[in-house]
Amino acid sequence: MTELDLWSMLFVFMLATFVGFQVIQNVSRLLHTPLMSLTNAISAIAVVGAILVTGEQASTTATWLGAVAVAASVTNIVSGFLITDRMLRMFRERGKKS
Amino acid sequence: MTELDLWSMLFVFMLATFVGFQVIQNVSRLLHTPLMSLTNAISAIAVVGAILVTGEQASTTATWLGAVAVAASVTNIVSGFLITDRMLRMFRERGKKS
Amino acid sequence: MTANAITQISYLLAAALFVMALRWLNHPKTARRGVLAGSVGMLAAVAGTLLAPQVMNYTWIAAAAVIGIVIGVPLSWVPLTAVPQRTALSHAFGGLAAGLVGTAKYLVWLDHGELTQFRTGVIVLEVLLGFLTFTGSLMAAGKLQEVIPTRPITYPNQNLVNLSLLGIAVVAGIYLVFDPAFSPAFWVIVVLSLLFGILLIIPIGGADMPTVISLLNSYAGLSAVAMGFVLENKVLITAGALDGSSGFILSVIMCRAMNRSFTNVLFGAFGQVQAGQAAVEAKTVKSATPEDVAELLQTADRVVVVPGYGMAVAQAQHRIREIYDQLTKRGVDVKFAIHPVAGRMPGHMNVLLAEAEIPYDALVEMDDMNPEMAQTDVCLVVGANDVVNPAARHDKSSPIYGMPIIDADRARAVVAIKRSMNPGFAGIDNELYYLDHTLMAFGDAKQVLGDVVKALSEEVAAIH
Amino acid sequence: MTANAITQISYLLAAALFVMALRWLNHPKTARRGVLAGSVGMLAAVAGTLLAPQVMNYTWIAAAAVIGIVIGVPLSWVPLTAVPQRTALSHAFGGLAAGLVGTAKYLVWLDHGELTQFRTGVIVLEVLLGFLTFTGSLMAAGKLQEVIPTRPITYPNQNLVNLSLLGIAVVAGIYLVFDPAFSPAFWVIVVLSLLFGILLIIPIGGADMPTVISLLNSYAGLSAVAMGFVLENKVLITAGALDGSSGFILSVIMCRAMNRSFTNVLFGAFGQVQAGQAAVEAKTVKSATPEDVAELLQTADRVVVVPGYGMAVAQAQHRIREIYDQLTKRGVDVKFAIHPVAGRMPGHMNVLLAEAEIPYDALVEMDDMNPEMAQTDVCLVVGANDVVNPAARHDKSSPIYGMPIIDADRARAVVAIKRSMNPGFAGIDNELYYLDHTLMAFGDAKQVLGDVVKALSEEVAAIH
Ligand SMILES: NC(=O)c1ccc[n+]([C@@H]2O[C@H](COP(=O)([O-])OP(=O)(O)OC[C@H]3O[C@@H](n4cnc5c(N)ncnc54)[C@H](OP(=O)(O)O)[C@@H]3O)[C@@H](O)[C@H]2O)c1
Ligand SMILES: NC(=O)c1ccc[n+]([C@@H]2O[C@H](COP(=O)([O-])OP(=O)(O)OC[C@H]3O[C@@H](n4cnc5c(N)ncnc54)[C@H](OP(=O)(O)O)[C@@H]3O)[C@@H](O)[C@H]2O)c1
Repeated sequence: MTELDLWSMLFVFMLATFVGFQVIQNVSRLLHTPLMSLTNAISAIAVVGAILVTGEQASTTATWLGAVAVAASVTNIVSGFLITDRMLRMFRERGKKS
Repeated sequence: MTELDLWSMLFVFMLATFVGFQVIQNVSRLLHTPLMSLTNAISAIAVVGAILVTGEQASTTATWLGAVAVAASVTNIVSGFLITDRMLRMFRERGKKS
Repeated sequence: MTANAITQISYLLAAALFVMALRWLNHPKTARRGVLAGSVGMLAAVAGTLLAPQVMNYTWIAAAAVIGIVIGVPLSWVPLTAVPQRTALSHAFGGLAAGLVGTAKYLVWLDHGELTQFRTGVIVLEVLLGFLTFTGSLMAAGKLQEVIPTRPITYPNQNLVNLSLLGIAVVAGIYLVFDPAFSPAFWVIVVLSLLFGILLIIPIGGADMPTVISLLNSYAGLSAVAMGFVLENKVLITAGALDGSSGFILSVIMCRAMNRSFTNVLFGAFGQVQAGQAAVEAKTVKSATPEDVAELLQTADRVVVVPGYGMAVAQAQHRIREIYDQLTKRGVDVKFAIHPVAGRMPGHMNVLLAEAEIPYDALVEMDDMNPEMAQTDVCLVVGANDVVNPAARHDKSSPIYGMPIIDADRARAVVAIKRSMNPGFAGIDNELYYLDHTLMAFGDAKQVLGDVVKALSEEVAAIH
Repeated sequence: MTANAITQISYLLAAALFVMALRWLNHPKTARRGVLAGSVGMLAAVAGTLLAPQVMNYTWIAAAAVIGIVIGVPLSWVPLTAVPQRTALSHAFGGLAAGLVGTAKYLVWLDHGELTQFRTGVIVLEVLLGFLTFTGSLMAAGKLQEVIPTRPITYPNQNLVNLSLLGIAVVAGIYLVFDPAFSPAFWVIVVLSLLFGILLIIPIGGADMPTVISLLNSYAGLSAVAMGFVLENKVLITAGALDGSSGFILSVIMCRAMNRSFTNVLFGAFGQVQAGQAAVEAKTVKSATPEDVAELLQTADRVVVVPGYGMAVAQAQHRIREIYDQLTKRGVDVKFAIHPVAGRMPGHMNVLLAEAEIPYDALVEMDDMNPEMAQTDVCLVVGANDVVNPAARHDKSSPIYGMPIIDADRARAVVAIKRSMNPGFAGIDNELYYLDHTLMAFGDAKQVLGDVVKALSEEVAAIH
């Protein structure tokens, strides 16, 4: 990989971490449990890597490992988003008063 | 420039913009004037480009243009940071009460 | 070129949508939009990847995806009490995926002789974090599900052993960077990180698992970041960093609210203290019947309910909802005081109460509620213990001294519902129960509250 | 390699420090640390760049830097009233730098035949934004310094002319992307953007300049971003993006607080309205002497001071400070209500009052102060007008209707200090001055307040 690209990746990492800290600190305390399951689903972005490895079919072992990784990630994606939404649907605002 | 690098630059831009919006929204209203002069000084980072162009000495014109750019940016850096600090030195907290 | 461009655009879009998803979680009103944004982003990223030129065969992918869906959908139906386990489990999956991809990449590049030092270095990181998270999270899930003994399993100079294992793995890693082709070193790392994940968790008490899974959450994020460096993929780095910071911040919040340090959580074998201190000296408490409680509640103007872990265990939130309705019908002002670490995971109480359809604007954070406690007629403590233990305010010798608490004791009258005089998570006695203006209603929270509701409704019946 | 690595690390460090610098501006306590972080970051970036292999000769750079310092240091001594001009001026420099670097790069790559389409495209953007910002900011500075007529200079179908000019520039740019070597198109762009910058600003009233410079601020940022794309330099992109978002947010805040739209600011030729409406119908006002004011103030328990642009013009902040001291000495509770757009730039009032060493925790934001207005004995309005105009609350026909204001009229008594009955920035009459409980103290704010101070201190003398 080009030297230059290492540095741009470090930049992305640094900035993304800043964004992460700021964004998470603003998450309502009410929603910390949904937050856990949502970040969970998001970090299942690992599926991207898994797909690439599986799709390349460089070697049988690689493909196998990749396929398992795909299955694992997809599980996280599906369950993560579904359960988060399920939890959030329960949060209702009171009509009036208080 | 490598195709890939264009995309990493777009990533950096996108993330930096997010950071910017969040960070600026948290700046105390008290300090909006200093904020203007500080961001001013920071955007004088253009000096980096100016230095590169001047230092390369690819052609006389380029060097000249670069030199002027360096002068302009350095002006911003110096005056920007100095005046911001001057303003901020004035903000004092009250001993006690209220 | 164009294919690649599309892929890259989809990644850019996905990253932006992930950030927005988390931003929208800052308020329940916009939260569901956040989930939508997140899933759209994920779809975009997946679609973009499938279009990438490297991907030549889809059958395996499709098959694996189907399996994933088949496992994933039911996993999203778990009862809310099982959410911590589910979270731990999915960290395990995440770690596994990272580890496997890293391994696959290592093998492929090894064949093709494309292992640069940089690549090897980041692969080592990815594999280490990935597999460590995998076994560690499995352990955590096991303890939370109580299929594994929840008490800390300790043995002489445990930390020494663990650290030396980690040390060996690191050495192997460094060696591998200088001689990437020496695959034995790689397998050593794999095995050690799997082992290390287990050994790291077993000495930690089951009740500390929430903090642990938050930490594992950030490890999972970091392993995704490492994968991003391996595959030079920026959306992986971004999403991983978001996940990493989230896990980190949550565990910090928990530690702070329990006023304990990371090291204490990770190496303190805290659960033992619990076991140790469970003995309680005999002091006198006033106990009350559900009828007394009902009586007390409906004569009050302001009632504050403090839910705790016990409410979760008893699944008593729906009874609480009924009481809330009964009292508000009578014009009593009912609020809920939520402690940041009430229950066993951050936001635990909020989700349960929301499940019982209690409006979220009746849920008040500790810091906003405490000032109003003195003007409260009745504070109803439902299965909460440590989070209302006044010792945290004044008793320097107490293990929870300094932990911020809900000042239940400052209310005019306190009603505490629990099954016994047993201590809570921290394993210490709670003087709140012995105060003159405190009534204890012993029994399972669901049971007791059910009787209270009955008493209240009979009241109504009587009136008409 | 190593040299490049050092450069890259310095850039990474610089970017992180810039973010921290802005974060620390979230509280006056940490703000100065922010400046430190920013300057250290800048030093790191500069040092790193000087080490970069491309940089072969230092004499020119050194010479230029010296010149920059020689101009920059004095520029930082300007009186606070001139801060807007200075800001505009430095945007001009920033834009100039971006434009020149873009031009230089174009020429160099043209010689070496290294002009890719992408490079040309981003250079066009950089040059366009850069030079536009350059002349535009110069105009703005000129209007603020009043060396250029501040009234909007308009001529028939002006916007049409401007837009068509911009159109030509864009067309030229697009053409250039397809035929990068066709330099005439490049020069057309340069000239047009310089011209466009001027034409864009002259039709805008001087009083709108603060909003304009904030917008130019974000243009300057964007031009730095474009430069970053040209030079493939990520710290440029980051810093530029930070600057861009800051400028954008500030102008949005201003527009919202003035409750006007961008288009209205940019194409509304607002200043004219001002000229048009300056005529005031004759209603009766109660006027008061400084002595009356002094009397009123010291009999009060709670006094709220509402400073406005007039205080800045009169430089009356030090007198206000003396009154603040006198009254607090007497145990009167004195607060300052700060409107987000009081004065002529965001935070204008805060800086001036801070200059007079008034503690910043006595400065209260509009939204926090309004609820307390009804319990206020005396509201002292010093050279503020639009920001206390009740018409904004109820008079749908008023141009400022809907603009959030400080409810000075709700105080038990109001004292307004201004020189005449002339309107303020918005050019409209202010019914506040005609209320029964409003006293007008006519004259230059510094003058009047000086007399009030005298009266107050004589009081003290009299007592002893
Ligand atoms: N929220 C988090 O993220 C988190 C993470 C890690 C640790 N923690 C810790 O967990 C604790 C939370 O405090 P807490 O007050 O919510 O809970 P707690 O201190 O653990 O006390 C729970 C109480 O509920 C009672 N209980 C259990 N089952 C019950 C049932 N079926 N019916 C009625 N009562 C029942 C228990 O008393 P009986 O046995 O007598 O019924 C126990 O005293 C804190 O110490 C916190 O540090 C929290
Ligand atoms: N802050 C920003 O960022 C910003 C940006 C753009 C526009 N604006 C606009 O500026 C206005 C600010 O409102 P404002 O109430 O602060 O100011 P204003 O509405 O412009 O009124 C200023 C008043 O001060 C008086 N004055 C001028 N010189 C004086 C002196 N030497 N001594 C005493 N009084 C003097 C003037 O009356 P006399 O002539 O009778 O003395 C005038 O009525 C708003 O309309 C806002 O929208 C603000």
